[in-house]
Amino acid sequence: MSHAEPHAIEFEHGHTHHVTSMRLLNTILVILLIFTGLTVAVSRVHLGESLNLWVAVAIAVFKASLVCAVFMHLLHDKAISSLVLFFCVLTIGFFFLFTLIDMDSRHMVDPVRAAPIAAPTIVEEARAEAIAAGELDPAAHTDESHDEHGDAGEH
Amino acid sequence: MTTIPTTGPGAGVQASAEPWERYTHQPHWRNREDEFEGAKLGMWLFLSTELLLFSGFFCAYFVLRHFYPDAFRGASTHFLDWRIGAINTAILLISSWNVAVAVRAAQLGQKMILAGNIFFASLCGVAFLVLKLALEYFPKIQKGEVPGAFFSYAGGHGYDPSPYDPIFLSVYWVSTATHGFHVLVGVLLLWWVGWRALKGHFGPKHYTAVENVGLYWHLVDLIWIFLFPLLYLVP
Amino acid sequence: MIAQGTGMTTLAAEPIWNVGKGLWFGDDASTVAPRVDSLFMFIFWVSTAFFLLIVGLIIVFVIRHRRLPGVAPQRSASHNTPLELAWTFLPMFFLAIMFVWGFRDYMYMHVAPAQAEEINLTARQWSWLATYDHGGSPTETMHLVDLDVPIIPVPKGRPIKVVLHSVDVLHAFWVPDFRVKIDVIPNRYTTTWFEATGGATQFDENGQPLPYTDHYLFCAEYCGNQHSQMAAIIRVMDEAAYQEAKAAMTNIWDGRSLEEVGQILAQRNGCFSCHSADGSAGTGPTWLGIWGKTETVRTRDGATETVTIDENYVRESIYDPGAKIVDGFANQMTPFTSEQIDDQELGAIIAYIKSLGGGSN
Amino acid sequence: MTTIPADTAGAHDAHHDLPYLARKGGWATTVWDWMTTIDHKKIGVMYLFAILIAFFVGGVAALTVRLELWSPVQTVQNAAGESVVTGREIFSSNTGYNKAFTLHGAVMVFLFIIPSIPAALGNFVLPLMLGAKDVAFPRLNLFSWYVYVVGSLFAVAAILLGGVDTGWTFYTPYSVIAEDYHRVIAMTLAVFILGFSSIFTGMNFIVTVHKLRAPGMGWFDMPLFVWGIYATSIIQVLATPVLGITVLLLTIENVFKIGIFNPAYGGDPVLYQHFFWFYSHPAVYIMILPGMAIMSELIAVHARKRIFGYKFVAFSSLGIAAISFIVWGHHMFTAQGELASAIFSGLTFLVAIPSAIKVFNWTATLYKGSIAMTTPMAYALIFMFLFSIGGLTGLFLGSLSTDMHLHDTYFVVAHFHYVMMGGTVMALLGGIHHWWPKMFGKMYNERWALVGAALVFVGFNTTFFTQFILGTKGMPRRYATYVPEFQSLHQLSTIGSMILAVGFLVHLMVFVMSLAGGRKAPPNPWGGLSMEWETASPPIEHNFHHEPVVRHHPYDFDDTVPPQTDPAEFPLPEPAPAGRGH
Repeated sequence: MSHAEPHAIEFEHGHTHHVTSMRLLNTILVILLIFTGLTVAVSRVHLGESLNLWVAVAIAVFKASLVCAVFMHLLHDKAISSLVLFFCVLTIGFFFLFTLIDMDSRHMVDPVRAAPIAAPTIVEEARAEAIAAGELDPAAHTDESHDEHGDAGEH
Repeated sequence: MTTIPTTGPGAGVQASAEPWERYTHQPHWRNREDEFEGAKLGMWLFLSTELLLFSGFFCAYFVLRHFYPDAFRGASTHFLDWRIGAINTAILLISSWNVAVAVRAAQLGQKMILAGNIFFASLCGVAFLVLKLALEYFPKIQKGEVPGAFFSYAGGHGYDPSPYDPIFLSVYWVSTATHGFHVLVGVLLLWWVGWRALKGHFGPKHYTAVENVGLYWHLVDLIWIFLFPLLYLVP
Repeated sequence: MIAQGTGMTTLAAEPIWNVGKGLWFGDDASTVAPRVDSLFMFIFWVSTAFFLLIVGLIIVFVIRHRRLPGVAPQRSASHNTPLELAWTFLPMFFLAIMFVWGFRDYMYMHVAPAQAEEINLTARQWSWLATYDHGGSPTETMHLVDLDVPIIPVPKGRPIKVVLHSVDVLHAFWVPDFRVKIDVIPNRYTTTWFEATGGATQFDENGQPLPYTDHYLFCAEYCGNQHSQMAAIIRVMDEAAYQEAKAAMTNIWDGRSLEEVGQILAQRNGCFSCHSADGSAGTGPTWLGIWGKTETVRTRDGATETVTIDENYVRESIYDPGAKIVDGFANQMTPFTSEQIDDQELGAIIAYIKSLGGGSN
Repeated sequence: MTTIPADTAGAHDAHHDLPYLARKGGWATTVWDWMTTIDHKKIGVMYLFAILIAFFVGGVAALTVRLELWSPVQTVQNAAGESVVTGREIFSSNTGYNKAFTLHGAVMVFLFIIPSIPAALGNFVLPLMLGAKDVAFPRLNLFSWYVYVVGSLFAVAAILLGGVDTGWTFYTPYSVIAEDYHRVIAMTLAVFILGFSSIFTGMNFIVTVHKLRAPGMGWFDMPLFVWGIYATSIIQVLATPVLGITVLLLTIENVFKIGIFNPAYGGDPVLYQHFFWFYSHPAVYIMILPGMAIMSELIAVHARKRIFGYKFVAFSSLGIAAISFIVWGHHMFTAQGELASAIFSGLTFLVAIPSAIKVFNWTATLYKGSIAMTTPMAYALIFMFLFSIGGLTGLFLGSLSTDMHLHDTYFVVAHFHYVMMGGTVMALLGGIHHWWPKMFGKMYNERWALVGAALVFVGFNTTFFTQFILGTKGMPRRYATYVPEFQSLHQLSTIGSMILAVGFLVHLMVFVMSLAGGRKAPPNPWGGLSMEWETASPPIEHNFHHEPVVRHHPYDFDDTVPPQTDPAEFPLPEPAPAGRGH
C-alpha cells in the first residue's frame, strides 16, 4: 500500500470519484467525540428549560452536518444528493413547525383551550387492575429489591 | 442490487483478475458510472424516507415534552443513565469512522483494510446492541420501567414516579427500539458487505454496495446523535 | 321529526350573490349563519363563472375543432406568457378575498362576547349532556328517528358560549342551522359560541305556530357504533320561556318518585343510546325485565362467570363496565366516575331499572 | 455523456425481440415467468389487475353503503304496541354499515387509488416514454409488487377477522380503545406495508427519470406524463414515511398501551391528526397528480396539438407537490388552534393556483386542435368537467368560516369524490383506453366504450352532485341512519351509484371482448409522438430494438409525422410561414 494520498480515483471513462484523506477522517472523528463530551457537559449546566434544549439540538445538528459532509461525502458528491437531503430536512422542518405552532397556540383566543386537562389516570387504573389480577407485583419492582443503577443519573 | 456477470464484454479481462475488475453493469444501464450514481441517488432517497420516519418520534417528543416538561426531566434523569448513552454514542461514532475508512479503502483497492474496517464497524454495532439490551432493556423490563399501561415501577431512592413518567418512557422505548432495529439491520448488511469484500467483489471500479451500506450506517449514527441528548440529557 | 318551517326570515338588504341560496341551505337561525351563507354564495357564483367559462370554451372548441378525416389541423401558438401569467395571478385576487372574508367570520365564530352565558356540554359515546350555569341539566326529550334525544333550551337574541369536553373519543358539536361546528376532544376543552335568532317560524301538526324553534345538534366527528344516533335538539325560545325551562331543571328530585328521577338520569347520561327500556336489541343488554336475571358474563381476564343482576352488579357496571360483560355484548361503554353519577343518583337509576321488572326482588 | 450501443449485450438477446406477452412455454412456465419477472411492463400489468380487483372490492362496499342509505331508520309502534325498527336495508346494526364505509375508504385509498396510476400505468409507460430498457431498479420493482400483495393480504385478514369500523383515517382515541383492536392492528399493518410498496415505486421512478432518459432527452423534452409521475414520486418518497411512523405508533399503542396519541395515557389525539394528515394530504396529490399527468397526454394526442404552455404545466406539477406538504391542517380547522388554522387556510388557497393553471392550459390546448372523439378524449373532457367542480368546491372548504359548517359533511364527501373519482379514476379510465392497444396489442370497441363513458358520467353526477346539497343542508358524513328530511336526496344518490356501476360493467365487458377477439392494434393507433409509440404493440421484451434517440419534442404535432403511421391518416398542417415558427 502506497503512502501517497490520492485525492481521486478514475472510475470509468474519465469519471473520477473523490477520495477522502485519512487526516480529514481522523479530525472529524475527534471533533465528533469532543462535541459528544460537550453536549453532556452543557446539559449539566442549567440554562433554562428551552435554552438547554436548543443548545443540545444545535450541537447535534453540528455533529450531524459533519457526518453528512465528510463521512457521507456530501462535500464532494454530486449536488443531487445534497438536494435530496435538503428537501428532506425542509419537509421535516415544516412538519415540526406547523405541528408545534398548533400545539403552542391553542390558548391564544380562549385560554380554556390550552393545556391537556386529562391526567393520564388510566395508567394508574391499569396498574391497579393488573395488580388486582395478579399480573403485576408492585413490591417486586421497587429499587429495594433491584438496586443496580437506580440512582445512576441523579443530579 | 448488483451481480457479477459471467458473460458479456467484461468477461474479456484476464481470468486472474479480481471480480470487481470484471464487473461491467446491469444490462438496462448505459454505463457503470450511471449505475453507481443511480444506486446512490436511490440510497439517498431511501435515507430521506428513514429520516422522515424518525422525524415522527422527534415530533412526538417535542410535543409531549412541551406538555409535560417536569415529567420528562424527572423520568430522564431517573430512568436513564447518561453514561451508557455516551458510551454508545462514542461506539457509533467510531464505527462510522470505520465505515468511512472502508469506503476509502475500497476506492484504493485495499481489500484487507476494507474488510477489516467493515467487520470492526459491525462489531461496534453488536457492542451497541449488547450494551443496550444488557444494561438498559432487560433491567428496565425487570423493574417494570416500561411504557404505558404496563408501567409498574413503584419508586425507590426517594423517587416517586409520577403518572406522567410512562409518557416519557413511551417515547424512549419506541424510538430507541426502532433505532436498535436499524442497527441490527445495519450489522447484517455490514456482514454481507464484509463477506463480499473478502471475496474481492469491491475495488476502485466497483464499490456501490460499500458506499450505499456505508451511507445507511452513517444514517443510523446520525439519528443516534439526536436521540442521545434528547433522551438522556434532559437537564 | 322537527316541525317544518315555512318561508324565509326577511333579511334587510340581501347581497346580490345570495341569489339561489335556497337550493343550498335550509334555515338560518343564528347571527353567524347569514355571514357563512353569504361567503358561501359569493364563492359559489365566482366558481360558477369560472366553471361555465371553462366548460363553455371546451364545448366550443370540441365542436369547432373536431377532427375530420384527411383535414390537417391548424397551427397555433405553443404558449403565450402574458396570457398564462394573467390566469396565474388573476385568480389570486378572488382567492385573497375568500381567505380574508373566511378568516374574519371564523374569528367572529371563535371569540365569544364577554357577556355570553356559558353552557357546558359533555360528550360521550353516544350522548350529549348539557350543564347550565346553575348546575341543572335538561330533562325534556324528543323522539328523533329511533331514539329519545335531549332538548337543550337556549335563549333567543343573547350570546351563548358552549364549553365542550369529551369523556372518551373525539366528537364534534354541529348545529347545521347555526352553521357552527367545533370538535370535542378528550384531553382539552374546546369552545364556540352562537347567538340564536330562531330562524323561520315552525308549526305544530295542526298548523299552529310554535313559540319556539327546534334545531338539530349532530355529532359530526365519527365516534363509533352509534355515531349517527348521537343527536340532540337545540330549542330556541324567548327569554322568559328560557328562564322557565332553566328553572324546571334545578331540582329534578322535587315531586318525582325515585324511578322517575332514575329515568331522567338514565336519559341524561345517554344510557338509552345502548340500553333500551322496551326490550329491543341494542349495543348493550336491554333493561326490560333484566332485574334479578342470572346472566353469563365475561370477566376482564377472559373467564366466564354467572352473576345475578342486582345492585352490586349495576353499580360495578356503571363505574367499571369492563369488569363483567354480559355474554354476546362488546365492551364499549365508557366508565362513569363518581362525580358524574353520585351515590344518590345511582340509587335512583337502580330504582328505575328495578321498575322495568324482572325476576326476583 | 457516453452512450453504449443498445446491442452491447450481444447476440444471445435474440429472444428479447419477441413481444413481452409471448408465452415462454407451458402453463406452469408462463406463470413462473410472470411471478419472477423483472420486466416493468409485466409488473405494470400485474399491478393493473391487482388494483382492478381492489377497485371491485371497494366498489361493492360503496354500493352496499349506498343501498343502506336508501332509507333512514325509524322505529314505529306496531299494532301490539311494541317498538319495531323499520327501514334497515342491509345491516342489522350500525356496526355493519360502519365497517362497510371503512372498508370502502381503506381499500379505495390504500389499495386502489394510490398505486393505481403510478404503479400500474406508470410502470408500463414511464420507461417506454423515456426510451429506457427498464426502470432503474427492476428487482426492487418486483419486490414492491410483492410488498403490495403482502400488504393487501393483511387488509384481507382484517376483513376476514370481522372488519374494522374506525374509518379509513383511524382517528385516535377511537382506534386505540376499540375492543376489536387486533383487527385494527391488522389493518394498520397493512397500511404500513403498503406504504413501503409506494415508497419503493417512487424511489424507482425518480432514479429512472434522472438517470435513464434516452440520449438527447433533456428535462423539457420529457412528456408531461413523466413530469406528473416524477412530482408524484417526490411526494411518495417524502410523505409516505410519516404515514409509516403514524400507523406504526398506532399499532404500538394498540399492542403495548402506550400514550403518544391516546389521551387516556397522556397523549394527544390531535397530534395523531397532524401525523396522519401530514401524509394523507400530500397523498391526495399522490392520487390526483398522476391523473393530471395522464390528462396532458390524452388532450395532446387526441387533439393533435402541442400542450399549451408546456413549462407552466410541468412546473405546476412540481408546485402542487411542494405546496401539498404545507396545507395538511385544512383537514383540522375544527380541531386545531386559530393561528394554525389561519396559516393553513392561506396556504390552501395557494394550491388552487397550479391546479387552475393546468385546467386553463388544457382548455387552451384544445383551441385549433384536431379533436377526435375517442374514448380517451371523452374521458379527458369528463375529467375537466368533474375535476373543475371538485377543485372549485375545494374553495368552500379552504375558506375558514364556510369550512366550519361544511367540515365532516356530505359536502366534503362529494368534494373529494369529484376530485378522486371524477379526477383520478376518470383519468385512469382514459389512460387505460389510451394505452390499452399498446399494452395488449388489441383494439377495443370504441362505440361501447363511449356508451360506458356516458353512463359513468351521468351516474357519477347523479350520485355525487346530490351529496353537495345534502352536505350544505346538514347531513353529516359517516351516518348509518339519518333524519327523514334527507331521504329523497339520498335515494337519488343511490340511483346514481347504480348507473355508475352499470357503466363500469360496460367497460369491463369492452375490455374482456377486446382481449378475447379485438382487432390487432397498430403500433401507433392515435398518432402519438412520445416514445412508447415508436415500438411495437405490444412492445418487445427489451422495449426497443435499438436504443431510441430523441429527434423531436413529444408534443411537436405541427411539424412531425407520427412514427409508424400512415401519413395520410395524420396530415400535417401547412408549413409555418418563415419567421413565424415557435
